[in-house]
Amino acid sequence: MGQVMNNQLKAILEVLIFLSQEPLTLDKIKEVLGEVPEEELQAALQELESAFRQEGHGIQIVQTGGGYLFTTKPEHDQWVRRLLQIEKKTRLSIAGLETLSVIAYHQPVTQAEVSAIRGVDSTYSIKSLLQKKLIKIVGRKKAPGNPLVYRTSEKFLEYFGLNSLDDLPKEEEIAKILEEEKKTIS
Amino acid sequence: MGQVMNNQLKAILEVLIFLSQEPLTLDKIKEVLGEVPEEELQAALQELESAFRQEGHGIQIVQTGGGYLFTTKPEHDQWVRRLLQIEKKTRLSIAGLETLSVIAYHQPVTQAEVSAIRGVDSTYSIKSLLQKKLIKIVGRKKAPGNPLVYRTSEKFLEYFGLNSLDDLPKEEEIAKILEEEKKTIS
Amino acid sequence: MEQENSDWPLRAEEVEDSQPAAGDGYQVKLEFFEGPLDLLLFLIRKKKIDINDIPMAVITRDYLDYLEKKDQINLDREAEFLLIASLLIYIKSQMLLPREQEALAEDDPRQQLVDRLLEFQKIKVASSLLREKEEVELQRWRRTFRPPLEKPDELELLEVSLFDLAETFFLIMKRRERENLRIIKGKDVSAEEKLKEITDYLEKNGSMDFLDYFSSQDSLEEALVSFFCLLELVKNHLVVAVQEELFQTIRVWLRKDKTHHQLHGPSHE
Repeated sequence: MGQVMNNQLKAILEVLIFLSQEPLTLDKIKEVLGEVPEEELQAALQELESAFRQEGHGIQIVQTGGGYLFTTKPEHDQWVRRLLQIEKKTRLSIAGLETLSVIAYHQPVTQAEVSAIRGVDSTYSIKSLLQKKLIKIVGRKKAPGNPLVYRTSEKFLEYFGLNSLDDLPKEEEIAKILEEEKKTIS
Repeated sequence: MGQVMNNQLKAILEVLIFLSQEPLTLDKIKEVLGEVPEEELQAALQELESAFRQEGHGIQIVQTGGGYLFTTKPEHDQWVRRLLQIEKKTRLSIAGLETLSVIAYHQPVTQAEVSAIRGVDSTYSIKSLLQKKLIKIVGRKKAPGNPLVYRTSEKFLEYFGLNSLDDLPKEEEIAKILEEEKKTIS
Repeated sequence: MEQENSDWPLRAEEVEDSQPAAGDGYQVKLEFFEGPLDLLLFLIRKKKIDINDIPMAVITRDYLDYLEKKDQINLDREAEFLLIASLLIYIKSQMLLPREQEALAEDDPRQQLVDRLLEFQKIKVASSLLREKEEVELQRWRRTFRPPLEKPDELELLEVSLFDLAETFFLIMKRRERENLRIIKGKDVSAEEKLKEITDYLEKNGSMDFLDYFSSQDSLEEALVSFFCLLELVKNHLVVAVQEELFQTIRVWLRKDKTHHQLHGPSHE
């Protein structure tokens, strides 16, 4: 077994483990690679494992659930959580997107109205959009219960690169684009 | 800057890039890490990049779409497809690619302008590129009918492995190819 | 592995090679051209013509020959080919006009066509370069999941665009409409109605900006019908259509010598 071969094998194993959502089993590896001497394979896996165990690496290969898997090392946990927190702030869930779109096109609007249009209770989504500062409370509606009234914020315009709410795509424009799709499908 | 510190920083950067689903921007890195001297950060990123570029690694860090991302190396494509049991990924259609080129080089641009340059109605291509998120609506043109204005997206950069629009093939490169074409024809 | 065919210079040339030409004509299919400019560039290259000095008579004839070879014209797809055909004829006729001032050499009626072809040629090259990059990138794989360390509710977050926002809203509204069982009827467009609409408009306003009108149509079908109504009106000498500046817009005037009656009953010889 030459060094080149060994490097090649390690590289491929790294790729396979990297892309595998489940722990990658030896059986699966053999299925993908075909004929590789067992000994060689084991040696390559071991080298790969120990390489990532070195300092200077934040990720490692672990054997778990009958296979190999890349995970982060526990000592970096705080950084992981900070990253996820930041990503969470700038992203929306599908429910969030739906709620935001209803508020954008129907503002000023109350929680009950949003829920009625979506056909789903939207209390949680509204709360989350408020936290992201994409919407704001602008007062109360003169109606039974005096519900809060919501509008999109300045940050909303910024987020979507709009100068003003007049720039929101119009129904006809979107309809035209969607219409086009229907034609090509049918 | 000690070796320990540097190893520590590299390890954390590896974790962050590894976990990020989108290319991780410098801004986000700084947001997570807080105070780190710019120079030190750049050095660590560079070391990390070149470490994975070595033979024996199947994954690498690429700068694409304005950030850092782990991907597999192209030469292992066949093994990945064996693992995931996927045929070749679909490429853009010629019309889509042409439309995308026009938008990339002429942005910000309207549908009518794209169609004029191509000499072909480009409504359908634009719709399809929007749905693939390779382009985005960025507002409206102050012109009769206030048409929507399009730009290429972050995902466009990622799709072609470009870090920014500056990485698009340059005018001179194109001129050179045309010059060579001319020679082979005549 | 497979032999990668580049899209440049022109796919059509490959087709031509693979199909033995019948007679002197080149058997290329329109489907192989992305559009009229693609075809035009193909013809120019084929004849080894200098793009900066296009012999309009030759290239116009080639182009028209080419379109005529087709058994039938698919209007949905080929309106654009006809549009460029009319442009070629227009430029050719401009060049036949006696020049009042010989000195104005830069007033070449071909100039804008040339500029447009040069720009399009650049786009074609850029496309082929992007294609190469695409090839490489498609062989790079990234993870579409996170390693198992976070709470499940942090998944399925997305980065959204303005289009997503608008599309989402109108899809919600559509869903609502369906729930309310409202029926929306599509519009059928007849050529007669369009013809009347155009001529009525012309009678009232004198002239019209055709591209504006064209793009204000509700559907592609309606727009195409209006385009062919215009061609019909021009053919029957009922209106004059002029492009004041190439690639800008087409302005349409009513011919003053035509009566109302003629307008509303275009002949079908």
